[in-house]
Amino acid sequence: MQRIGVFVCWCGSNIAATVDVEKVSQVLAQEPGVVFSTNYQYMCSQAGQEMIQESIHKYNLTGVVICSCSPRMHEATFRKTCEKAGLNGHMVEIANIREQCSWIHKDKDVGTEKAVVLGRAAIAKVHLNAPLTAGQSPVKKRALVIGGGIAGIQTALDIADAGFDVDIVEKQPTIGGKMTQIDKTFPTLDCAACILTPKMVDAAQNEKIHIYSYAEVESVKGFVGNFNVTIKKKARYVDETKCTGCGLCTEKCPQKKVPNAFNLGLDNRRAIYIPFAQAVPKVATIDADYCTMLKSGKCGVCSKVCTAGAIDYKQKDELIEQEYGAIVVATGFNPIKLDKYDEFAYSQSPDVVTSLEFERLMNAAGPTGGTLLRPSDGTHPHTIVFVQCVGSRCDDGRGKSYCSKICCMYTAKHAMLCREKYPDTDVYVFYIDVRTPGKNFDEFYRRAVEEYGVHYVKGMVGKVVPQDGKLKVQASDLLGDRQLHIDADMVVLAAAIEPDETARPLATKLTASMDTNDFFTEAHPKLRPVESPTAGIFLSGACQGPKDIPETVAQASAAAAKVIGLLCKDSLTCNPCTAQPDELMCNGCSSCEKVCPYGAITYADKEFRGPNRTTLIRRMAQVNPAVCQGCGACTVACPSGAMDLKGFSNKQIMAEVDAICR
Amino acid sequence: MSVNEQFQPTIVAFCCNWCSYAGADLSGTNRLQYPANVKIIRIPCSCRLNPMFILRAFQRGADGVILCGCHPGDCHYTTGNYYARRRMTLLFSMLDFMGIERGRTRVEWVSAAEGAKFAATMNEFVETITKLGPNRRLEDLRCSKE
Amino acid sequence: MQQRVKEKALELLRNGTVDRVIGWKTGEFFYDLTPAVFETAEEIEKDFVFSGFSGANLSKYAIAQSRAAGKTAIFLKPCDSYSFQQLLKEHRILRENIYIVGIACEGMLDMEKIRAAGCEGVVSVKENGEELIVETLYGDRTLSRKDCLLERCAVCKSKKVVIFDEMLGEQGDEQETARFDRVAELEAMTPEERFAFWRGELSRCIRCNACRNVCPACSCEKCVFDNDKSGVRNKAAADPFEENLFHIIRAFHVAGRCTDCGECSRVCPQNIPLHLLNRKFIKDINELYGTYQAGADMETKSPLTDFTTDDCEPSIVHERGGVK
Amino acid sequence: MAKLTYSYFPGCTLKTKGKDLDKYGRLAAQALDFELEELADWQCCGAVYPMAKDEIATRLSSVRALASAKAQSRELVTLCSACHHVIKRVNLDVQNDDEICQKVNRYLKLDTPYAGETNVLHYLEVLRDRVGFDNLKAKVVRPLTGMKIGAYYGCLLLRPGKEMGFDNPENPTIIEDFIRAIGAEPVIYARRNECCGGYCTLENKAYAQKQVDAIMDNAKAQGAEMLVTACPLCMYNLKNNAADGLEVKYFTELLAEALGVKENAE
Amino acid sequence: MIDFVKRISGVNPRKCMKCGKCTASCPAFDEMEYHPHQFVDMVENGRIDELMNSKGIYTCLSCFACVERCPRNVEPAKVIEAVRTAVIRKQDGNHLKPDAIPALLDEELPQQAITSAFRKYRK
Repeated sequence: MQRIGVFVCWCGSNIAATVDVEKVSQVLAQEPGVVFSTNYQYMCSQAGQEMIQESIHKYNLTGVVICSCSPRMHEATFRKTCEKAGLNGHMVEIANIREQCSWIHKDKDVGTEKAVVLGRAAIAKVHLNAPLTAGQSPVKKRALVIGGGIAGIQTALDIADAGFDVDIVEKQPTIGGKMTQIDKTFPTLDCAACILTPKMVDAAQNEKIHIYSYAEVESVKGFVGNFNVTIKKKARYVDETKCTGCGLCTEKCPQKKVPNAFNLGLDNRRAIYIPFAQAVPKVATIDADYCTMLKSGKCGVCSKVCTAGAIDYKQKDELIEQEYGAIVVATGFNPIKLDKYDEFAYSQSPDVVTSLEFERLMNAAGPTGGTLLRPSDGTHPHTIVFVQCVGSRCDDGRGKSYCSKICCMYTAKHAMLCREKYPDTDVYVFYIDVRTPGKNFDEFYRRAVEEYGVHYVKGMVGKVVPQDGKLKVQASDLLGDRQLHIDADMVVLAAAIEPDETARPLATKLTASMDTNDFFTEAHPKLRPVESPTAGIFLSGACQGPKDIPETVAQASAAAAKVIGLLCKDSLTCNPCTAQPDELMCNGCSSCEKVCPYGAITYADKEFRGPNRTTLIRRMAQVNPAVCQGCGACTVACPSGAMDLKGFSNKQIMAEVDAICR
Repeated sequence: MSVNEQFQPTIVAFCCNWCSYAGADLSGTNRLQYPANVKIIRIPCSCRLNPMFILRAFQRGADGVILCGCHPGDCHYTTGNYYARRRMTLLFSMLDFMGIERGRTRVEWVSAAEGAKFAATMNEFVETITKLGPNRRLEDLRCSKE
Repeated sequence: MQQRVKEKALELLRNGTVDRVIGWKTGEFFYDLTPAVFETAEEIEKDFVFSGFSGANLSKYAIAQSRAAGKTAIFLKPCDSYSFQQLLKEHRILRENIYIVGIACEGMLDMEKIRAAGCEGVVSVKENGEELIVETLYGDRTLSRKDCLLERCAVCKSKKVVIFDEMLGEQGDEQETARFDRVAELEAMTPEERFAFWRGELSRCIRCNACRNVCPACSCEKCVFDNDKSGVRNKAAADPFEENLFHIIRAFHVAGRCTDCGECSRVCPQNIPLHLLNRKFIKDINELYGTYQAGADMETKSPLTDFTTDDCEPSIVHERGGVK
Repeated sequence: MAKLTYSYFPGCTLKTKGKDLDKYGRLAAQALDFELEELADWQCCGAVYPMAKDEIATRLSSVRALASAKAQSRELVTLCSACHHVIKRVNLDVQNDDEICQKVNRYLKLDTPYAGETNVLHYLEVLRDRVGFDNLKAKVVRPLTGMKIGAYYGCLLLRPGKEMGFDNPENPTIIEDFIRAIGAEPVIYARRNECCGGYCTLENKAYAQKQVDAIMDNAKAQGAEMLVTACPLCMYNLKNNAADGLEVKYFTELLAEALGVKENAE
Repeated sequence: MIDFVKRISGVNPRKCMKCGKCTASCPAFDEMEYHPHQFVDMVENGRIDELMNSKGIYTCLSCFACVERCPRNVEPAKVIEAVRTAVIRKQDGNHLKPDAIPALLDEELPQQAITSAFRKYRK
C-alpha cells in the first residue's frame, strides 16, 4: 500500500472561489492510502513546494497527488519538487481542478464534488504508479547526410561548422545535384553555378566533411544516437586518391557515343568521364555499361594515357561501415517521366523538351554552349510554347496530385530569359493558375509579362503535332473563349517533380514514413517540419516536398540545427513512459510492430523454460526505449494484452475509470 | 427508470494529451462552461484507448463515454488517431449491433485551439445522455426478464 | 475420401515424412470426433477417423506441435487452412516443421440437425453422396446431406485450401454465400429487438470458455481474462455485465484475425450464435474498409493494423441506416 | 500445343461494307494457326457504347455475346474497333457496376448469371499477346519490305485508356509493331490518334473532311505512303472525305498479304 | 435535371479545376457554341437548359480526347452524352428523323455510321 500525500491548491481564488478546498482535502484524507492531506494558497510557490518536500520526509510519502491547475502547466514543476525530496517524479499525479473544474463551474457544491472525484481518480492511479527512470543512451557524434545536392551540402556545411564530423553519401560521381544543371536562379537571375560551386568546394575542403561520391546507403541499423550504417562505394574503376582530374583520359577514350546524362542526353560523352568541369570530387569515372575494356577486355586507352596510374579495371564495390548519431535525408527530386503525356509529342520530336533540358540548352556549359538552338536541326527557334502543370495537379492516374510548386517561377524565368536574349522570339506560356507566393516572386512574374512581353495564356495545350519542321500546337485560351493554333519551333514542358526513386527503398531502410507520393513525412507538419517521426532522422530539401532553392537551403540549415542540437548531447534521455511487453504473454504475432509509427518494436527468438525441463523458443516483441515515444498504439493492437504502457498502464487507466464511475 | 429532472449522468471523457486535453484546458481558461458530469481522463494518444476501458466504464456505471483526439492528420504521433478511428468505428458498430443506444458512445476530434468546440461538444453530449437516461442495457444485457 | 485420409496419415508416418499426425479420433460417441495427435501407425489404425463429423479445426494444434521435435503432418479442410495461414502470418507456427495435407470438403455435419430431423437413438450415420443413411435404434432413415450441414458449411465461404503441401481431392474456389444474411437481419431490427435478442442469447452463457479454447485466433499465450495484470481478469463472471464484456472483447481481439471458421458456435454447449459477433466485425470491415479475408494470404495488412487517411468517422455508426 | 480457338464477334459492318476486314482476318488466322469461331446468333453490338449509366437494353446484346463466349470457356475476339469498344466497356460495366450487373442479368435470365468473366481481345491484341509479333514475323512469307506505312488508330481502340487498356493512348505502338512484323516500316505521326470525324460524316461532311485532311497532311508530311486502320468507319472517312488522300487499307489485308494467303480469297 | 445528368453520366463537375485541357484537345471546337470546359461549368452552375438547346451537343464526336486528357478525371464527353440522352428522351426530342436518313446515304457508308447516328441522336 502506497503512502500518499494529497495537496490541494487554492490557486489564490482561481480554485478556491468555486471549490471548497478545505472540504476537498478533508474528504480525500479519508481515501485508502492517504496519510496526509492539506491545502494551500499557491502550491507552486516556493513555500508550497517546500511544504510538499517536508511532508514527503515527515510522512514517508511514496506517492503524491496534487489537486491544482492542468498538468500541462506544472506537472514538470511538481515532479522536480518531489525528486529533490527523494521521491521519483513519476509517483506524482495531478488532479486538474482548475481548468477542468473551478474555471468551468459556478456552483461551489458542484465544483467541490467534481474536484473530489478528480482527486480520487488521481489517488487511484498513484496507487498503481511505479517509479520510472528514463534511460540514457549515448550519442555517436557524427552525422550522415544522404544526398549531396544543395540541401545535403548546406546541411553538411552547417553541421561541420558546429564542429561535428559529417559524411555525405552521393550516388552520382559528383556532389552538386540538380542545381548544377540549372542555368540561372529566380527571382534574382544570378547564375546557379556561381553560387553553388563555391559551396561544393567548401564541402570538399572542410576537414570535418567526408564525401562518399558514387556511393549508396546499403543498410541502416540502430536508432537515434546510435545508427550503424553500411555504405556501398560503387566501383568507378578509377583510384580516387591517385586521379588528378586532368581529364586526359576523357579526351582520349575511343567510346564517344555515350549519352551524356549530365546534359540529359542532349549530347554525348565518353565512356570515362568527369560529369562537368567543377565536379567535386574532380575524379574520372568509368561507365561500365559502355566501356569496351570492361565489357570485352579490349582497349585500355585510358589506362595508357593516365600518368597518375589511377585507372583500375579490377576495382570492386566496397562496403564501409560507420556509426552515426543522426541521419539527414536529402535525396531530392526528379522530373517525372513523360511517356504517358505524349499528346505533347515529347517522344516524337526532339524539339519538345522538359524544362530541365531547356536549362541545359540555355546554359553556357551546356550542349549548345549557351546559345538556344533547336535540338532537331540546330536552328534558332522563333516561337516557343511553354506548358505548365504537365503531370502536376493531376487526379487521373497519369501524374501527381500535388502542385510541384517551382514550375510557375522557373517557367517565368525561362520565358523572361528567352525574351531578353532573343527579343525576336514569340513566347507563350499556357497556365492553369500562376502561383507565385514568395518574396519578390509575383513581381518577377509580372515583369515577365509587362516588361518582357511574354504571352501568358490561361488555358492548356491539348495536342502537339510535329509536322514540316514545326510543332503545331493546339491549345485553349479560356479567357478569349477560343482555340489557338500556333506553329511553334519549340515546346517546353514544365514536368511535375517527384521524389528520387531511391527515396522509397531508403525510407524502408530507415523505417521513416512516407506519404503516398513517396515524399518523406515530417514529425509534425507545422511544428516539426524538418524531422522524420523516426527519432534521429532529419529531412532536408525536396525529399520532404517540392521546394525551390531558398526554401531548400532554409530547411537544410534547419535540419542541421536540429542535428547539432542532438549531437551536442553526450547522451539522450529517453522518454520514460514507454511501451513494455510482458514476455510471458507475448504471442510474437507482430500486430504491435505493424502499428508502431517509430519502428521501435523488433522481434527476437528467446528461450523459455517449458514444462519438464524442456526449453521452448518463442518469438518475442522487444521495445527499444530509446525510440519509443509512448503513444500506446501497440497496447491496443496486442490481443493478449502483453504490451502495456508505463505511466499509462491498463490497470492505472482502469483504476481512474473505476474511481470516476463508482 | 424514466428520465427525470434529477438524473445526473456519469460521463467519462478520454482526451489525448496533445490536442484534446489542451483543448479542454483552453475551454477552462476561457471560462466556457460545461456540466460537471464530464470527468476527463488523460491518455497520451487516442490510440491508447483500449475498448476494454470503455466497457469497463459502462460496467462501473458510466452513462456515456466520449473519446477526444487530435484531428486526423494532426496526431502528435502521426498516425495514432487513424488507428483509433478504425477501432472505435468497429466497436461502436458492435455495441449498436448488440442493441446499446448509439448515442452513448462518441468520438470527437478537438484540437488544442478548439476550447469552444470542446465545451460545445460536452454540452451536447451531456444533453444526449441525459435524454437517454441511465445506462441500463449494458449492465442488464444478460439478465433476462422474469 | 474418408479412407484416403486415413491411408495418407498412415503413409506419411510409415514412410518417415513425418513423426506425428494431427487428426481426429472418436470421442464418447461416433459423432463426437475430437482432435488428436497420433505418433504411431497402430494408434492411427485404431483411433483415427475422418468423416462428416470431423468438423473440428485442427490448425490451432499446429502451434504447439510445430515446436515439437521432428515433423508433424496436419489435415486441413478449406476453412481450417485459412486459420492455419492466419496463424502462420502471426508467426505462431513454424512452417518448416509442418506437412500440410489439404482436404477437399463437401461440408461437415451437424448432429443437432440430424436429431432435429426427427432421428432419435442414432447409432451411425453413413454418407452416400448427397444422402445420409441414418441408422437408428428404430430403423434406418435417409436424409439429404445438405440439410444436415453445420451452419458454417451451409454458408461456406470457400472451398479453396489456401496453403498445403499436398492435396487430397479437387482444389476449389472462394464462393459467394449468404453468410452475412443473419447479421443483416439483426441490423435491420430496432435496437430494442437487437437488445432483446442478445440478452436472450448471452444470458445462457455459462462462461465455460469452450469458445475461447477452440478458437484458432484465441491462441494467446495467456488470455487477458486469465491475466492479473490486464485488470479484467475473471474466471467466472463476477457480475452479469462481465459476460457481455467477455464476448465483446473476445470478438474485438479477434477482429481482423478471425477467419470465420465458425468453431465458436459449433462448440458452444448453450448454442449461442457467437459467430454472429465475429461476422458483424467482418461485415463492417468489408463494408467500411474494403473486403478482407483473414488468412487468405500472407501479405495483406489486417484492417485493424492499417488505415487510410480518408477512413470514415465513427459517427457513421449513428448515421448508417437512418433511425432504427 | 493445342490450336487456340477464340469466339469471334464480327459485327454488322464486317458482314457488309467492311467485308475485307473480316475476310482477310479469317484467312490470316488460319495461316497463323488459330481459329476464330463465329458466335452463333450474335446481334449488333449497338455500334455506340451506351450513352448513360442507366441504359440497360443497349447493353444486352454485348452481354449475350460475352455470356455465350463464357459458355464455351473462350476468349472473345473482335476485329471492328467499334464492336471492340462497346463490348469491352460493357464487360467492364458488368464487372464493376453492381447495379448494371444485376439489371442485365434480370433481363437476360441466363442459366448461369454473367458477371464479366469473359476476356475480350481485339484481333491486334491476339497478334501481340497470344501469337506474339516475333512469331508472326517468322511466319511472314512476303515481307512488305520498303513500304512506309502510317498506323491510324482513331479513337475507339484507345480511349478511354483506363477502360480499354489497349495501349498507351497518347503514344500507341501496337500497330507500329505490327507493321514492323510484316516487314514494312512504320511512320509515326502525331495525328494517328486524333478523331477522323467519324460520327459527323452523316450530317456534316465538310467538318469530317477537315479532320481527315489534317490527318492525311500530317501522315504525308511524316513520310507515310499508306495508312492502315482497324475501323470500318475510319476507313470510310479516310477514303471518301480526303481531298488528296493516301491509300488506306485494313490491317488484316496487309497481314494476309504478308502471310501469302491474300490470293486465297475468292 | 442537373442531378439526372450527373447521375447518368457519372460525372462530378466539381472536380473540374478549369484548366482548359478538354477545350484544347477538342477537335470539334469550331463547330460548337459552348466548349467542353463550359459544358462542365454549365452543369455545375445550373445552366442546363441552355446546354440542352445547344446545337453543339450533336457535333461532339465522342472521340473521348477530353476524357483521356483531363487531369482531374472529369470526363466532359460523358456530360455531353448524358445531356444528349436527356434531350432525346424528351417528347419529340429526336435530333435525327428516320425520313432524313436516305438523303444522307451513299454507297460505301458503313451501317455502323447509321446505327450509331440513330443511337446517338434518337430514342
